[in-house]
Amino acid sequence: MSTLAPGSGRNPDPWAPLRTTTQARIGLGRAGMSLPTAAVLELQASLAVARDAVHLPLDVDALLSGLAGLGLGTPIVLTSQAGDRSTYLRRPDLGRLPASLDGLPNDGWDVGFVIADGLSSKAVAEHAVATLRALVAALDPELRVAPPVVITQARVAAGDQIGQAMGVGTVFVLIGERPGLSVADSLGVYLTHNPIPGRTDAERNCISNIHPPQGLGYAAAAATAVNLLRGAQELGRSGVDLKDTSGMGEIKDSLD
Amino acid sequence: MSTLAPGSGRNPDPWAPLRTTTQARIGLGRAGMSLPTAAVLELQASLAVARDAVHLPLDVDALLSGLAGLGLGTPIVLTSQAGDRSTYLRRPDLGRLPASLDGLPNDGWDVGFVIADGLSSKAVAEHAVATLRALVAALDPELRVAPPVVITQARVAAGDQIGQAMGVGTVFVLIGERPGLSVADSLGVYLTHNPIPGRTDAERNCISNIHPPQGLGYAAAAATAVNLLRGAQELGRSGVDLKDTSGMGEIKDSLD
Amino acid sequence: MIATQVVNGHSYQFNSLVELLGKASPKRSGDELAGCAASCETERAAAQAALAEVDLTTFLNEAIVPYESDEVTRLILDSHSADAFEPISHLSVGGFRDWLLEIAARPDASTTLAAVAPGITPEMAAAVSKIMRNSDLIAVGKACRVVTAFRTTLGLSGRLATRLQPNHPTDDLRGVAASLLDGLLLGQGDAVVGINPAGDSPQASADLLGLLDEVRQAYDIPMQSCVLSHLSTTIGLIEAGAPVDLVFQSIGGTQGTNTSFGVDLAMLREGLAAGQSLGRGTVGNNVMYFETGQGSSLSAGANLGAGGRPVDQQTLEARAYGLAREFSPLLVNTVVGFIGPEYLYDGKQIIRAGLEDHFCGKLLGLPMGVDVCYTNHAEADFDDLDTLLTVLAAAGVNFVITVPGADDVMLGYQSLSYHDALVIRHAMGLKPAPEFEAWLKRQGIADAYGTVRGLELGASRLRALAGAAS
Amino acid sequence: MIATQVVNGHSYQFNSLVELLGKASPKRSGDELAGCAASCETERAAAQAALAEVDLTTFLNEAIVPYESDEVTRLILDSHSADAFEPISHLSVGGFRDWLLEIAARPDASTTLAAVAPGITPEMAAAVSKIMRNSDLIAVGKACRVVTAFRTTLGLSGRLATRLQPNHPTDDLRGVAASLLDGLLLGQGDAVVGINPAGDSPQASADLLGLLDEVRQAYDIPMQSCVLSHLSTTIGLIEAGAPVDLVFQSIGGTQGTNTSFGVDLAMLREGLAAGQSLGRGTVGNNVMYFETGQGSSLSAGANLGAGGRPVDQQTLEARAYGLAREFSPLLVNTVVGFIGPEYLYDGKQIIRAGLEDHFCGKLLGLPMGVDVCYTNHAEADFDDLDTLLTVLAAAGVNFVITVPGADDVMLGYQSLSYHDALVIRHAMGLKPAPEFEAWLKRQGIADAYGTVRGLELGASRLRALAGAAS
Ligand code: B12
Ligand code: B12
Repeated sequence: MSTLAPGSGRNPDPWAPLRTTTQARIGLGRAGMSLPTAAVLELQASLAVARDAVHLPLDVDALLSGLAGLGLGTPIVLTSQAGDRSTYLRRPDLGRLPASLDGLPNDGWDVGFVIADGLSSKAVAEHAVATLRALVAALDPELRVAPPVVITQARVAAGDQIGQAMGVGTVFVLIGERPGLSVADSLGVYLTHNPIPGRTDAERNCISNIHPPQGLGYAAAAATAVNLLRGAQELGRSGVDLKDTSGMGEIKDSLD
Repeated sequence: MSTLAPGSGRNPDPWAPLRTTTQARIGLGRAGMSLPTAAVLELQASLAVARDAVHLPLDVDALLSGLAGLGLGTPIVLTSQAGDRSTYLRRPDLGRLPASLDGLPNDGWDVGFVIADGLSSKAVAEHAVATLRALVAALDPELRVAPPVVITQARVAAGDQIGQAMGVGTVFVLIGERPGLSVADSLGVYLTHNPIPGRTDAERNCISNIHPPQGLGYAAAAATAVNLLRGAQELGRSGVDLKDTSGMGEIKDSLD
Repeated sequence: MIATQVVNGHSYQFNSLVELLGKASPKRSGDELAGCAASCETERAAAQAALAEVDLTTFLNEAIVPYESDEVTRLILDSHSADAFEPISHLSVGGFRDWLLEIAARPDASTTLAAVAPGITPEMAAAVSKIMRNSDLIAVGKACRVVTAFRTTLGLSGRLATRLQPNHPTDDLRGVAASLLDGLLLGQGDAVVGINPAGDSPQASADLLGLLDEVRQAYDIPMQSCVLSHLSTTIGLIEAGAPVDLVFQSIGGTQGTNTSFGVDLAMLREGLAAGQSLGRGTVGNNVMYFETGQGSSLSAGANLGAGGRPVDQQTLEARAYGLAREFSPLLVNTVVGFIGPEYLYDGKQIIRAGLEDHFCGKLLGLPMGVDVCYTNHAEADFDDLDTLLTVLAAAGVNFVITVPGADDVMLGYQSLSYHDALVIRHAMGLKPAPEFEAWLKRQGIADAYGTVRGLELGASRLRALAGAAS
Repeated sequence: MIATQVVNGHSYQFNSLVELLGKASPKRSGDELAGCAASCETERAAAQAALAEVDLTTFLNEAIVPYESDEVTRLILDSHSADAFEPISHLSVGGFRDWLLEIAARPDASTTLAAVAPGITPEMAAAVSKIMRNSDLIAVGKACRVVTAFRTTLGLSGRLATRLQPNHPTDDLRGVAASLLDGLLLGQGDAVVGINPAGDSPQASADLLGLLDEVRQAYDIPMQSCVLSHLSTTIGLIEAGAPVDLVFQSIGGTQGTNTSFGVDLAMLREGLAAGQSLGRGTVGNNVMYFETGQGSSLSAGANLGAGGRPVDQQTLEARAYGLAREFSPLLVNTVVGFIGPEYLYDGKQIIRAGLEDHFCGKLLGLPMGVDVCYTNHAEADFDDLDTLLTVLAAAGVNFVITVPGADDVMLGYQSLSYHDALVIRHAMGLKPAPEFEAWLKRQGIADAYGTVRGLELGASRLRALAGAAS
């Protein structure tokens, strides 16, 4: 019957080789016009899991021990003004404000790293330390790096407050992107040059979908980040005017 | 323009005389196929009011002073096991159970009256005392009547528990029916003969929509109630086998 | 039956079919109240996956409500057609969903689905609905056409009928006539003109029946009427010679629910026979009108099934359809948002339940209509009604209930307005029942294309109708 | 403007048009977050009644967002056509609703509505939508037809197009091609094949554009493609000679929102000119593709209007359409459930917003599509998507977004599956864009009646497409 999900019949599934190229749910077959039962049930189960992922709290202790090995100094732990998860989801404004900035060191560092749970603590748990390690390795060793800040129930813009308070030149916010059905552990890195409260998203750059092996790899993300950092320092600002020029100049070639 | 609500134009509204016969929203006019704006806005406002009516708590003190004048003895005040309105709405099972039956007098009365807020405290506030007065006036004076019981956050079946505990032969539950958009103060009277927990609705009778002047009048309701009471006492039970025979026997005549 | 299913590393176990059906149900307040709902979305997903693997034959062998103690179960199982079941007998619940959608996409869907209907039990219908999304319920619901007739023909493709519901708090004849007139001028009433009498007096019901019959004859309207008294009253009225077109009763999915409603199978058979004996239909003789609605069994404390476990309200609702189909009704109406938030909490739950009920009823071969409605103690509003009406029209619902200005002044709830029916018919290109459409054209209420545009009071000779009643 | 309205004995006062619009809005989390929502349903009903009495001309005299400080306001007011406005200039907001519904019921509705569109400001559209129920939004939305064209013709009556969205977390060309192939075999892509690039590198975008153009030419597909990079990137790519069909940008309803997106009116004009200069369209030359969505202005802290008061998110959304129409876009897509629960809390709010956005956009003369979608942090599920898709199809939406298996693996949200589009097209009798339909028939993906039934991978020569990209 043509309603069977591919692969469950006797013939080899012709979509199998294509499925190695993407996590997208391709070649699901059809039941009449609709998704077959197997696909629907699987979606339903993934949905339940993804919804749970949103609410999973970040294991800060585990993260701290991971960070300890990076030699960046003692991490500082903050929370945002969104007291709990349900407030966090409904009040992005509070997620942008650290509960307190008291006692943050300020030492005119070139670069600062902020690690925020965002919408997926899983992304942070699985990829933040490795991404940071790659970043540190790729950075110009001359640059002075602030001790990392971990902040929970936080949004991207929390980095502006922290960056200003610590006096860093460029802040990188590593944050959990909202979980999807296939990918619940995707990390984003947002770069803001001269962070100050009130910066718009047009004044930042973004490296998204870091979750190897299927998503962007750590080294590739770090290379782009460092490229953007250099550009921002030259341009004196980050944002839309700053492009990820990896491979740039060859566009014309590739178009021929 | 044909979209104007009737009556707002220059011509007299031809629906006006018909509107005196019913509270139903008839002759509203049309905007294309749809209800005209005036009608939609009015519905929207009525909806807000009706929704509020559900949540309005019963003014028990005012009710008690109204009852005082009926000469039925000192009213007893109970609450159901549904602690608040939101629980009441979600837990009809708890609304059927008095929080406590301790200390209820039991004296083998013929008739007992239970007054319950139900879904409209407004109905009780406006019509319970008058209905009860009419009932008492219509009752055979030989019958022994128990002191009235007032119970809040209650359902119809709470009368079974109370009736049994007090040892009444037939219990009348006067209860606020759910509020509609036009009628937010409609009272229902439910009669149960030999009330004991576990009685089904098939074993009760109902007199509904008491809210003069538009709904059923007190005297008419009382006449039916007394008629049903007599029938129940003869039949030895209330419920579907017991009919409101007002005018009965003349059916054939009226059909000719 | 014991089933285990692993989702996201957690293993969930389901010890009975009753438990599995409950936990596989989409979230709804009534099941939470009954204590049979899944505890979280992951458990629900696991239950759905486990349910999909259950063979349809299981439902013939494991009764959800015991055969011994429940006459509805006995009716369902005793009347099951093994022949009709044959084409789907090898399928699991999951395979059944695929099969239904596959069939629904074919041009001859309606015939195929009608042929298997007697082989489908209510529990199978309920089970498969639990793993179907709203769009599945729409696609298959639309593919099932169920046609019935009395003085109008209902359920034809491209048609949407309405019950005109001119209720009045004191059954005042002039007031009822006024609401009736308003509805007729707006093209309503092709499914039935049906009045819920406020009182329980047979006399009052007889008077209402007399009014409706008079109007019908005076204006030569191809319509059927109904006064929704208790069945016992209606049987008495038929004996007394009242002009009864349709025999109404509320029914539920267990014997206990029906006991609480004061009826049983024997009495329903008696009602059917009484109704049919009158032979008042012209284009058909389907005489029964049933109303149902999720939650009534739990409300009556009659919702327990095998092993004394609570059965979910949607399965019980489907069982009410299993009972209804014994009587070849003209109309089955699920009053989906009517009872209150304890069974269907908000607009979302009402919309889902409306689509489920329509789908299950149609699949079982019933002429389903829906009372698209809500009460003021539920979390719903007119937007939810609009949405539900639209998805039901897409799903090919046979009829809906309409009242003046969306407000029933006697039953205390909001249903569709007469206007709402015009809007959806226009938006989706749907027409009234053919006999009624012809009458509406003659009255100038519908235009030459059959589009009901309504008529002003002053422009219609029908206006005498309301006066006539005084 | 000061208005007072009494409901149920309470008197409510509204001190400005901005306040009135906010309080008249159906309940939604974003307005509560912004602090402009009504405090209770009674206040909301009062605000709606007061808003209904406001004359449409008021919106020409009182700017919601100051003219001096906002270039979107300047564009809206400076481009307002007094001639087109004339037929409705005497109406209040309430009268405007009646007028719209009256017109919508007429056969020539589309022409009449198109003629007044340049006379309607976004604020008028938003205002009237606030006193319209879902069914009104459907009826009038359906009556407005907006037709645009590039290589396909979109927005024709009886058609529903889709954006095929084959995103990939690393912009891998083979992975994108695989998703593209899946979608084409299921008849998707007649609105656009549009990829959101995961990265910001112009090179990656150029590679994706190259892939899509190659496929289009190799299989002679009447389709347009788009890589949804930032406008600045796209302009650069056009200069570099990349095969750009459509010029994309996210836009918002205030100058500040657009600043936060890194664009302004001048840059958008530059983008339009660059896109049009290529002359790549065959059946038309609408080259712009915009995305919008309620909540973006508040998210950017750019939601304040006259008197420094927060403007409700739906009015701001309508203003984004006011900006869009300056550029005669091929497509405007409101990504209605995309951002999250802080702006649209649950399925109900998403459904309502989807209908509002579609209505306002269409009324203003835009080719509206909707991304029927939700995120996992919102209270919504697939049933809500099915419901929204059905009501939008009834409302005549131009196009919707579809992704493989309903799951976008890069953007982290659920949209419609390719299948969902087949289901609704079948249920509602809708066809793809005519040029694309003809191609689907040639490929055997649609049958002779234009019903898209899909094709197995093995049965299509298109399968080489995914290999071709490696
Ligand atoms: C809700 C409702 C129902 C629900 C009840 C389930 C539920 N959980 O609520 C359903 C849909 C199942 C129902 C069924 C019927 N109902 Co009814 N129902 C109502 C309604 C709209 C509201 C009742 C209310 O607000 N009660 C107050 C709340 C606070 O208390 P409650 O304890 O939650 O309510 C209980 C009673 O209302 C009881 N109940 C409901 N209907 C009836 C009918 C009778 C005769 C009795 C004795 C009890 C009863 O059920 C509830 C749960 O136990 C009223 C109309 C109105 N305006 O009141 C009609 C109404 C009471 N019902 C009526 C009728 C006729 C019926 C049926 C007999 C119809 C039929 N032919 O089968 C059936 C069977 C009733 C039965 N014996 O169980 C009539 C009664 C006429 C009369 N004077 O006798 C009314 C007045 C409406 C009407 N005019 O048609 N009903
Ligand atoms: C939600 C979202 C949006 C929302 C943001 C509003 C909001 N309140 O959330 C909207 C729809 C408005 C949006 C717009 C755009 N977005 Co966006 N967005 C996302 C998405 C899906 C999720 C982000 C997330 O989860 N953040 C984490 C949460 C916890 O933190 P947050 O503080 O709430 O999120 C903030 C940032 O995400 C920021 N943001 C959102 N998009 C972008 C894009 C850039 C370049 C920057 C610097 C910041 C930024 O907005 C949020 C509020 O301040 C990501 C994809 C992904 N998988 O992450 C794309 C994504 C980040 N966006 C992207 C793009 C390109 C854009 C646009 C530039 C598109 C355009 N051509 O106009 C615009 C403009 C962005 C801007 N400068 O403001 C790209 C970035 C590519 C890159 N590597 O640079 C991504 C990766 C998606 C994609 N591949 O297309 N976006």
